[in-house]
Amino acid sequence: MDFSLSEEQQLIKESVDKFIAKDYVFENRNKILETEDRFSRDLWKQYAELGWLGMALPEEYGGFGGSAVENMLVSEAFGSAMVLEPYLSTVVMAANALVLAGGSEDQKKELVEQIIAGDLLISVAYAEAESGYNLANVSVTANGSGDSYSLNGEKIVVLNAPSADKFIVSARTSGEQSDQSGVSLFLVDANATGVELTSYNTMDGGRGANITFNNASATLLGAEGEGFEVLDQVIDIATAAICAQALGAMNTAFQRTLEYIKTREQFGVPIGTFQVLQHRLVDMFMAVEASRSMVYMVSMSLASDDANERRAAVSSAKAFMGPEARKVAQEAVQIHGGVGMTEELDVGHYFRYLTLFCGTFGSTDYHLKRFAELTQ
Amino acid sequence: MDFSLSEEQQLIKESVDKFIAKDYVFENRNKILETEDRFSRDLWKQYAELGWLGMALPEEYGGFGGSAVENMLVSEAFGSAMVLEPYLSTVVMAANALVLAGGSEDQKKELVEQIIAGDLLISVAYAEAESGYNLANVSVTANGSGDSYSLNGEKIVVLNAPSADKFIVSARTSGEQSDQSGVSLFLVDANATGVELTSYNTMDGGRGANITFNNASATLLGAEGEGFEVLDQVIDIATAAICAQALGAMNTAFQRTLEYIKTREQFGVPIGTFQVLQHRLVDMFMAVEASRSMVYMVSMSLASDDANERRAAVSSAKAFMGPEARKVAQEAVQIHGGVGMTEELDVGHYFRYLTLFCGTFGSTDYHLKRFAELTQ
Amino acid sequence: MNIDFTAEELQFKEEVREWFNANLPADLKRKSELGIALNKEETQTWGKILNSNGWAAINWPKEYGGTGWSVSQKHLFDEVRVEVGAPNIMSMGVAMLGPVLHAFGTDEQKAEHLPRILNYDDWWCQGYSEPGAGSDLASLKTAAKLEGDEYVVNGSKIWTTYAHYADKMFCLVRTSTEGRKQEGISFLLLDMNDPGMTVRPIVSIDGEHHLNQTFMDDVRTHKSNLVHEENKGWTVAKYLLTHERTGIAGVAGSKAAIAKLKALAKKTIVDGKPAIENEQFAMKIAQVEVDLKALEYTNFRTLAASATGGAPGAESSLLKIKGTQIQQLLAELKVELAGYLAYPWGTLGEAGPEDFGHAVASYNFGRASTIYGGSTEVQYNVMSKGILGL
Amino acid sequence: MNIDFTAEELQFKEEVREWFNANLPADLKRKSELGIALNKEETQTWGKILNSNGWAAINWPKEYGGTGWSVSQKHLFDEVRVEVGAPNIMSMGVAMLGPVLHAFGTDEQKAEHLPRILNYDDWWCQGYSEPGAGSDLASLKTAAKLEGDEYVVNGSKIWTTYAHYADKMFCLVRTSTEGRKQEGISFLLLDMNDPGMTVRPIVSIDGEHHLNQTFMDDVRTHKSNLVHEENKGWTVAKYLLTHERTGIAGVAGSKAAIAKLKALAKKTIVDGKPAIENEQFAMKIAQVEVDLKALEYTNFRTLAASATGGAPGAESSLLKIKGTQIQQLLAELKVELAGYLAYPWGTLGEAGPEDFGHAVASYNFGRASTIYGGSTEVQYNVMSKGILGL
Repeated sequence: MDFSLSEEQQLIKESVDKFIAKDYVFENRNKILETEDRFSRDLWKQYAELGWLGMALPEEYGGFGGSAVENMLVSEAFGSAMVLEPYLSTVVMAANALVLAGGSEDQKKELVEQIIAGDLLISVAYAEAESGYNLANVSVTANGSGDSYSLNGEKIVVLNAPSADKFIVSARTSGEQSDQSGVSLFLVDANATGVELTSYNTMDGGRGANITFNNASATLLGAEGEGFEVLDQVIDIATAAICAQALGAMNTAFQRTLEYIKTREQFGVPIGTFQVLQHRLVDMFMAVEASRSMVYMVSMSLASDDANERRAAVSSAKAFMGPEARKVAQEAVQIHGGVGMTEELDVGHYFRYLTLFCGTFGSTDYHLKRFAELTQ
Repeated sequence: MDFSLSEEQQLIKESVDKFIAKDYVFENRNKILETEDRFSRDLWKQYAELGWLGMALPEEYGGFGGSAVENMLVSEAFGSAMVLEPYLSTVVMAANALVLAGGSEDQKKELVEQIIAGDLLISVAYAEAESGYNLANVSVTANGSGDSYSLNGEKIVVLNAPSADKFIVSARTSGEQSDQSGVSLFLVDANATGVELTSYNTMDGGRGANITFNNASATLLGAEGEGFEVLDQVIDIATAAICAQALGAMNTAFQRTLEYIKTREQFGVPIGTFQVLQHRLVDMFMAVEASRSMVYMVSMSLASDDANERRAAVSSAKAFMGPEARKVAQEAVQIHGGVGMTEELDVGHYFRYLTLFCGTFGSTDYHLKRFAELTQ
Repeated sequence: MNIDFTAEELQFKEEVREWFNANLPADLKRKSELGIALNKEETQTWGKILNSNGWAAINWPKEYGGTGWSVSQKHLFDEVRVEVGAPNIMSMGVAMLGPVLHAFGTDEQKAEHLPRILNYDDWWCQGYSEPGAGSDLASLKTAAKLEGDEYVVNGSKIWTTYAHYADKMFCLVRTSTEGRKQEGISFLLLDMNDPGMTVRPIVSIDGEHHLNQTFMDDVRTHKSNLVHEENKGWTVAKYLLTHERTGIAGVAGSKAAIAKLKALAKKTIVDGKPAIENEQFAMKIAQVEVDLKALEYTNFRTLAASATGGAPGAESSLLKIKGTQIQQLLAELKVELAGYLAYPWGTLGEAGPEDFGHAVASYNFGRASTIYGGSTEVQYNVMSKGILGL
Repeated sequence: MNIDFTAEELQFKEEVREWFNANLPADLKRKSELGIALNKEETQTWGKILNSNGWAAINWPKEYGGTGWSVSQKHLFDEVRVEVGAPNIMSMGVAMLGPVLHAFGTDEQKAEHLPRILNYDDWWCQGYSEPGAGSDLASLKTAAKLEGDEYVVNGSKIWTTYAHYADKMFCLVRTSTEGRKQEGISFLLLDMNDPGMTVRPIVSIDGEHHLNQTFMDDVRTHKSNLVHEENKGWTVAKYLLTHERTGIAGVAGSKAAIAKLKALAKKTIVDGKPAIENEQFAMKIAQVEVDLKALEYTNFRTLAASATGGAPGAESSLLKIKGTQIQQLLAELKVELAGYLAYPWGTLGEAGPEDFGHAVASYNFGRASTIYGGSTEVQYNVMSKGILGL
């Protein structure tokens, strides 16, 4: 049991934290929001050059072989400033999907190397209109064999899809709609015939799309029908990452609120002198600290060989943090009062960011139930 | 929609409230607790003479034909002082069971008249070790026909059983263990052969027993196999009554706590000057007021001809009040601190009384689910 | 005690329902049901339709064009209104200025303003809050100085809802700095077209423009636009707080929202079955429904008491606290039901079922309900002092 | 960062488990698992068994007869202890007086008391609280006046746990009324057999006798029983608060309680099926389990920090707040599971399964955990000031 960071990890943390504090201030983020991509390709290139994109990816794929802890450090810092670049979509999700899927090493290696270099953006398309959070509930179909498959159906809310060069798509090659076996993963070019995007802005400032596949040409990733375990692990890794992001966002929202009540005066005194607000700030603080504990726990647990142990750890973290994140978000707005309700202050943006966290990769109830089933 | 009391009801309320305030103070109650019965037969006689026992029973059975509202007024007052006499068991439950069950009018009339006169105590035995709160889950069996049945099996936690002259017992005459049809109600003499009590004190100061029936001789009440609807309605009426009792107890616990924080000093000031405690007292106040609304609602709804409407009203009240009662009970102890933890102060007794309320006639979850099923 | 409505009341309810069904435009109904605020033109259209039937201001006394309805009638009207999906248009003129003028206005003020309020000819906004004042309303700084027959107003108001729609503003201004801060406040009527009035939009966290900051720079208004006496504006403002607020608990709206949520949970398929069959979700809905029932009957009790002369006073704090809590919970449950469809922003119905198109925006903007009109924290303080004597 | 224990640590854990299994008397195990406090004789029996193995005081330094274990070892010991159902005997001597004497005691005091504490020869009780003082500990009034070589003590202490078992009492007394109220307090050792000492039992809401009020009426004690300097008792009392309190979060106990609750919910049939199959109930257990995991890792983090020199300080408030919250919730769930078997009172196992025989009493007495040792409210104040700077 060891909670200390290695020297390398400490350095990474310092460099990411410093970048965020200096270059990713709220005003700069607002400028990025006005661009069409709603993220900065320049910054993306910079992250690649700093080595952040490959940090937690295996060395044999061109990464630096770090663990989930490195990923946690970057994610927490990115969450603390609501970083817009597609780190979660492309690095945490797509690159890990490529690494974990069996299949052609050369193809995968090339793609992962391009991702690490900042030259390739891939989004993972897994959610469907009626799937809920069950990754095995897949109605998009794939027909074909060998090098030639074609996809039909619709995926919803694919994050960063409008900027992606490729998609990794879960599709059914056999079995019933909710069977775990028979789910396969495919690589699809964004500009392939039969791929159509309905794009939109997302509440957290990003971009997303629903994607329909109409006989779209696709390449199988890994073994046919065995995509579920890979996808499940990828989403678990991604869930741990958004827990770290949420921790960063919660902490910023908490700190802003603490500063606010120390300076804001009403009835002639700083509102931080009101005992009720003091205790509520203590609650926010405890929510952040307990969430930090869960983020450490889940990051360390991702390495487990036992898939059920990993699942239980991930679900416990997400189930715990959902209500805590919502509480911190709601309290930050409430305690800020009117100004907390405006676009002008960052607090409202953290509120939206944390609201989305609650429903991503499984709601609180979904994960609580998954945890209960795994631990009963 | 009318929330006012009739003139008669107002008089009843005043007389019961006055009696409670004057004669049922905590010290007097403690003396009653030291007797073997743990209730006062003298006071019981007095209630009968004041007409309180027959107040809400039909005139054709010797009652005064009042509604559930009269029952509510008495129950709230009784709850406010945790009255020990078996009003709930004998009047609310047993007398209503006799009235509502079909069958021989003469027999029923005689028994109800004796109850109203304060000369007969009956307890209803319905819960079983594995029944949970499902009144149809009955494993006690009754064999026989006409005037001659014999009971076998065990009932648990029959309140006031050690002092009862008779029992009304739910038993299965046909069907599977959880079938609603096939449940019948029986009248059994407390001293009949084959009736054995394991008696104990109960947490709220009363007495109770588990009862085993070993070929115990029993008289059928109403039609064979049709006891469920009667029992269901009786328990609904009783649930409304304990909601009113709990309201009385909650209100007293709240008032005690309010008085306490106004007078108790710490750090040189009354603790009622601490904003956190002020807001918590507001929460307790709101819990009491909202519960009062539910008690009014459910008391008025008992008259409904639609059994499902009645059930939904009862379940909504009980589901709502469980958590509110627990909150008020826990807060009263917490805010009183050390003295709240002692037998010496009444607050701890209200805590225990309200703790039992939560699990009587159905837990919060049980009633919430029943409500949801009835209203979806 | 009796839980039922009389036959006459039920007959009244039926008539209201029929009128709504005959007169409610379909496009307004749709917007209302999706929780989208009407724009200015839509609001005025609907207001005039209501006014044509004498229903523009159900809470006003009959002599001023109100309905003179009983508490039960108002309750039933509100219930039908939400049941049929009619918009709840928030007219500051009807809700706030009207009662003030009834109590404090001169005959000229009444004659000039009341008919135009009723017919939605004038859009009024409320100039109370100021930057930095928050819940401490009385610390306001906007100053009005009498020069000849005119007040000259300088300062700034914030959170002025729909100031960009407004023709006029009623506001609290400081006319004296002597005595307690509550003592030098006056209640003044301004014209938004007056020279020196400017409006800066404030976008809320639902991404929409409801709120504004309003700047007054040497704005001149005739002294006849003073309501009540100079330096007695605080009395006017406080009057409104203790004035009957039938709707503060929002019971009818929340009942309708629960019904819609249940219907939506029945038709929304989540992983192979309707969401309502998810026990955890169903129990959460049931819990809110039960909480709402408690609020509904508390509201009845308060209305019954006020009908027999008791002023609601601090009890209305309870109604606001619990009412807004329930509204916020319901909005939260709808977002939970939306799942990933919480992501698409400002794309009504393009990315998924129309029902979810505005769910998150409503949830976000709904956070304001526990902040404005006396924050939840202030309501607790009010009850602690006013009811518990702490 | 690494979540695993080392092989040596796991080996240690196995050895502890083996020792417990070989040395824990069955009757004590049963009482412990039902949540029933041991009586005096049982406590001393078990304490002497632990002491025979050098485990009477795992937190004491090795030089005074402690174990010298690492934080991980202490954690694992505690985990095994609850896993095997060994009682957690609360010795005020071991937990409170020992650390005080280590830091402030004279050589004579250490030699006289420490071995007898370790071997459970002396039962110590704590005389801190006084009637009317509550969380405001420093307002204590019990006075000690030096007359010759003896202090003469007059006053009363309350909530003295097991004073009726105790041989001795360490207490805070007022030796001066000058200066701030914290400044005139001294830390004194008394003998319960001293003339003038009387004990009044206080029955708690679990129906049992744990607590007492103790009266001191001209009780005389030699001045050598003063610990630290006169009027410096507050320093001694505060030292204990910031002293490492491994067990304050109660993680091991709550983990065991969850395991037992799950097992019980599996074997308890409610309306035709095991209670664990009731989704609402299963989710409540899962929620507590998840909350406890967060607490467990927060506790680890605090221990890790304190092992590398950081004092837990105000963070221990967090551990106490959350730890007691979870304990109370678990007790509450057990009562819920008991259903009607919450009624029988003091009838262990006569009215139903033995598991439920003490459930409600435990729940009731467990309410004290958020009151004593610094109430939850006080912990919030401590964090607000000490961590947030408010």
